[in-house]
Amino acid sequence: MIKARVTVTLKNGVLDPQGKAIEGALDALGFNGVGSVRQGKVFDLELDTADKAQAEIEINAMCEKLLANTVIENYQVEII
Amino acid sequence: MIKARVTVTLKNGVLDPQGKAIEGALDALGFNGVGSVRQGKVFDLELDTADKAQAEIEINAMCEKLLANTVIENYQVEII
Amino acid sequence: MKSAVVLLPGLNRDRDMIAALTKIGGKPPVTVWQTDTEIPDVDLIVIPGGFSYGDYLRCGAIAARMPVMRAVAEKAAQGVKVMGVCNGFQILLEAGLLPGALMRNASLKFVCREVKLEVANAATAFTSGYQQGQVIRCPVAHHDGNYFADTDTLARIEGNGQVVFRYADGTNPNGSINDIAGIVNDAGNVLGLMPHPENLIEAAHGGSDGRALFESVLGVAA
Amino acid sequence: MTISNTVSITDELIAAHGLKPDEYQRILKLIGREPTYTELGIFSAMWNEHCSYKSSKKWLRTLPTSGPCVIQGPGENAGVVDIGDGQAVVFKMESHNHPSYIEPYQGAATGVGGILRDVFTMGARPVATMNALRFGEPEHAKTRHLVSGVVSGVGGYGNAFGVPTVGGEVQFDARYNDNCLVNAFAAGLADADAIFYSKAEGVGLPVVYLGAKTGRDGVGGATMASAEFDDSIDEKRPTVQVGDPFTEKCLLEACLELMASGAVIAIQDMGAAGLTCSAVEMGAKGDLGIRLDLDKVPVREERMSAYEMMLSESQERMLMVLRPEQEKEAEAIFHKWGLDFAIVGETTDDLRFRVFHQGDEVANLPIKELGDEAPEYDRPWVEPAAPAALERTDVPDMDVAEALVKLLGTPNISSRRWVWEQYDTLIQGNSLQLPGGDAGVIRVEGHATKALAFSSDVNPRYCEADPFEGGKQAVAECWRNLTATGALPLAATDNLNFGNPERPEIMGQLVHAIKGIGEACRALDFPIVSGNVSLYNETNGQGILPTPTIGGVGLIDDWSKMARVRFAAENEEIFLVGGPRELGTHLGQSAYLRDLHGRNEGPAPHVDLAHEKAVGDFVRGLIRSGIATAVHDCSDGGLGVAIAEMAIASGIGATVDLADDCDAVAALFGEDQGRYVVTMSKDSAAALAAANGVNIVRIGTTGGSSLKLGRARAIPVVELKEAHEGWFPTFMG
Ligand SMILES: Nc1ncnc2c1ncn2[C@@H]1O[C@H](COP(=O)(O)OP(=O)(O)O)[C@@H](O)[C@H]1O
Ligand SMILES: [Mg+2]
Repeated sequence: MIKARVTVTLKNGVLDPQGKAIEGALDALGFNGVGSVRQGKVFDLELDTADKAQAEIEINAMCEKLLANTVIENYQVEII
Repeated sequence: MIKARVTVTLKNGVLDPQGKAIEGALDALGFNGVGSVRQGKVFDLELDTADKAQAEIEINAMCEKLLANTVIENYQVEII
Repeated sequence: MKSAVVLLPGLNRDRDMIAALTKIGGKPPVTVWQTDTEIPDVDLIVIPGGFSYGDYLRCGAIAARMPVMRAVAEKAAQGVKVMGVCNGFQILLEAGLLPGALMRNASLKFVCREVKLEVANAATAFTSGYQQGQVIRCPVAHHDGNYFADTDTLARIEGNGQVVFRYADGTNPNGSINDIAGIVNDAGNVLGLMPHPENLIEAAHGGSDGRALFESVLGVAA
Repeated sequence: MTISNTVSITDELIAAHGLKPDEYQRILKLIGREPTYTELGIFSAMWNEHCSYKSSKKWLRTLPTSGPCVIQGPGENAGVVDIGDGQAVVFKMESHNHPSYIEPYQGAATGVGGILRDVFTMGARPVATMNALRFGEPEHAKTRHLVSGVVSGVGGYGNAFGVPTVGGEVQFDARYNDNCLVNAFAAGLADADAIFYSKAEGVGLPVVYLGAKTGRDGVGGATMASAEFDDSIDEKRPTVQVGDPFTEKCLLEACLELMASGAVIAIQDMGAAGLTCSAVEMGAKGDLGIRLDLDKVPVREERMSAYEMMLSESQERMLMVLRPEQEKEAEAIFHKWGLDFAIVGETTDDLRFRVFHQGDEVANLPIKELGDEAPEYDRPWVEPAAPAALERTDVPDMDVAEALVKLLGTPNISSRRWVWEQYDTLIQGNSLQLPGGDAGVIRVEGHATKALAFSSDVNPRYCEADPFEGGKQAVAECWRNLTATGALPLAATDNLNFGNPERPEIMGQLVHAIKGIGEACRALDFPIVSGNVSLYNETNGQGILPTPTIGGVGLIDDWSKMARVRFAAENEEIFLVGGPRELGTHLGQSAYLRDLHGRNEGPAPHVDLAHEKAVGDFVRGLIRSGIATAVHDCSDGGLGVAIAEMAIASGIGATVDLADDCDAVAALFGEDQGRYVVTMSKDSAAALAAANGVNIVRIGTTGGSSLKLGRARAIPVVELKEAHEGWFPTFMG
């Protein structure tokens, strides 16, 4: 079994309402000096295979097809 | 300026309807052999400080107070 | 005119939409299910609102990749009219049939209220029953209706008159860029909009400003 | 490797299951041996307050539960009431208080999910929900967090499921600081001859598990719901359940499809103490035994023990008894909707509840006795002390214009728009009156003129001052709110939220509130058809305000004649119907005294039920005959607030004439019961005939852009509106 973590983040320049709201909230809670917050997603996957290289190819395909919206998001795959 | 990434994941045993739906969708798209998917969040922060140790303390406090729902989530802080 | 409504698990304004199409068009639409690979011969395909697949991952993301959406894309390419409302709009974006993306509302909250819409382009198959620039009432009910497109895309759709509805009179409920509430594709046969015209079509709804949209696209006289 | 199902039964373990020593003795006597660990869990679930109603049963039996329109009273998943034309409305209210305090979003969400399931389990498609919420004082450190989480949780679930929220309540009081209340109501429509029940019938039939997989969610949850909070609350956290409205929506569609196929003999949703309660109830009601094979239960976590499976409160699950010949058809429907379907047992004729896991019998209990022999207590109670009388001279006077503007902007009277705009109030396309009026109204789909009205009410401050009058008042106010739309109130559900019943003064509140509710329901022909009791709502010995929430349903024959709160036009006559000659008198426990002067004093207002009925019937007649053009009852804040709300809703002002010698504060802010503000055209007013014994006073005229109360300054309607709409958004930031 292979475990992997996919991290999906918004592309630069794409508006991030959640990040903005968190900035505001942190400030209101007294955490000053937070320059910027951007929110993204992680997916922890378990794959029934032992072939790392193959797994990586598969996961990249999953990102392209489903996990990320490549119009607005970037992704990054890490086999753990 | 310090950059940090906070990763928030669901505690073990807490139901993850999103993860489950994604498992189903991956399967429907022909990605077989995906044992499990758990979805979490990442926050990329920029802090106006140079003090790493201090930043880490601050970010942990942010997690406890806002970024993570510690009733059902774990978090992990990484200074980049 | 024949219409079809796409059914996907988690959609929940399907009954509202079917009622509107039936009441205004005079006959009920056919329905197609997520696994159907073919869509009957119709003039209009509607994807209603709701929370397909729970809106998990991203709104509309999973739905957009179901077999029925491939069939919808083929029909759209043939020029059949396609309309996505709310979740249907999100699905059309995720399926690449419309440009841009819908992000979480700026307030981060679900919002259900009546807004004002300006008909920004009355020359489409969907809006011919309205006057150019007419301001109508329409309810919204969504969590992710904050339209976003990169600068080039935005310039293009604005330049082409692809923006069909805009929130008017300061009623933008979600932070949408340029107050965009609904857009069509390049060819003008695919419409996506966040507001719910199907919930404002009769006296019981307290108004019928949404009717003209259905009358236009179904080709029935007002 | 097998999973251990054996744990030795110690006194500590028994206590940790919330079982008292004498209750444990009762178990020993009943089964004649020491229970297994799984059996102990089963008993703790079946015998806790939440499932057994052991402290309240004696008193609940005194409530009126039948009537000409009642098809099914308490005892099933929800009450069923005939609305004519072969249709029935199915409804219930239930609390999710403790879970919402621990995790507000998921607690509230799963509360909504649970009540929706109760309704569609009976074969009804949900058509309306309400939510009655009570939070600590606004200044309390946790309040905002709770409000924000609970409201988004209620919306998150209901909006995705696809049912309109048509009403509710939000109140703040320091007595809920450590114990918020989340009471969720749901109603559905069904054909009166196609209601489904939990009673199993037939031996050797498959018991089928449907819906989501079982995890460790909420193991011990039902026990928690009945345990008093203390400072060790953190340790109870991992029992949080997560809701999945998507699965529930699929479950709804699959269940309704399956029911239509004729395959369902009995159905029961898995709520508190999931598999245990549902299986026992299906068997016991049908005089049958049930045999479960836990190896067949769909699980989503590894190595789950029998104990955990029997007590899991994973959401979105159902148990059914099916006709064996339609098994395949049923399975196909569930797979179409992406849901689990597993045969996990069968009905037997031995009246035993037998549970097998890994080949071992982990429980073998007498099924009837599990429910029937649950302890029942006649807990000691004391008569509540009556509050001291309040002299008029002891109530501070104030400029009434200033008082009104202030009152409209207080936490408890201001508009709840911030809340209800986060709820989908329009979905299904049948909403005729949205939140903000006296009752939410939806039309009955498929019928040209019929509509249903819904309201949820209680004034906990009145209940604290006088539980009996407060109980009556909650029923009367609910009945009045329905009436104010023109609806004929049909029946109600009650959600009794109280502190620790082992304290005689709390038990006294419960007993008196139930007596008051019963008396009012009898007088108003408003039977209780379902309900829920939530006790032990206290923290470190401080109980909540006694809060018996009443959720009512009424029927409107012709919605085109329905009344609304907003003034219909300028230059109409305004009447106070059902008030005393002085318009208002009672300032004890009023919002005026409490929210403007910080004093919770005096007796609660008295409800004269005969008067209530006469006035309500008269007002309903005015509405139904088309004479009344706008109607609003007087509740918190009295006549002044009622008129202001009518002006705000319409943007039309009014002039209210007050006699020079009138006690304006009492007239405008007194909270006398059984009063309605009614407007009508001048012509109708001239022809208005007095009804037997109902006092009707002309108090003014609509029109203009300000509200003028006697000689006080004219208040622009926009100023009223700003005060009313401003508080909530400002508070939530
Ligand atoms: N949590 C809520 N959800 C939806 N509607 C609500 C909620 N709380 C209050 N409302 C609505 O706000 C209005 C005012 O509430 P309330 O003051 O309790 O009414 P009343 O005094 O008529 O009982 C009602 O229409 C009620 O349904
Ligand atoms: Mg009212």
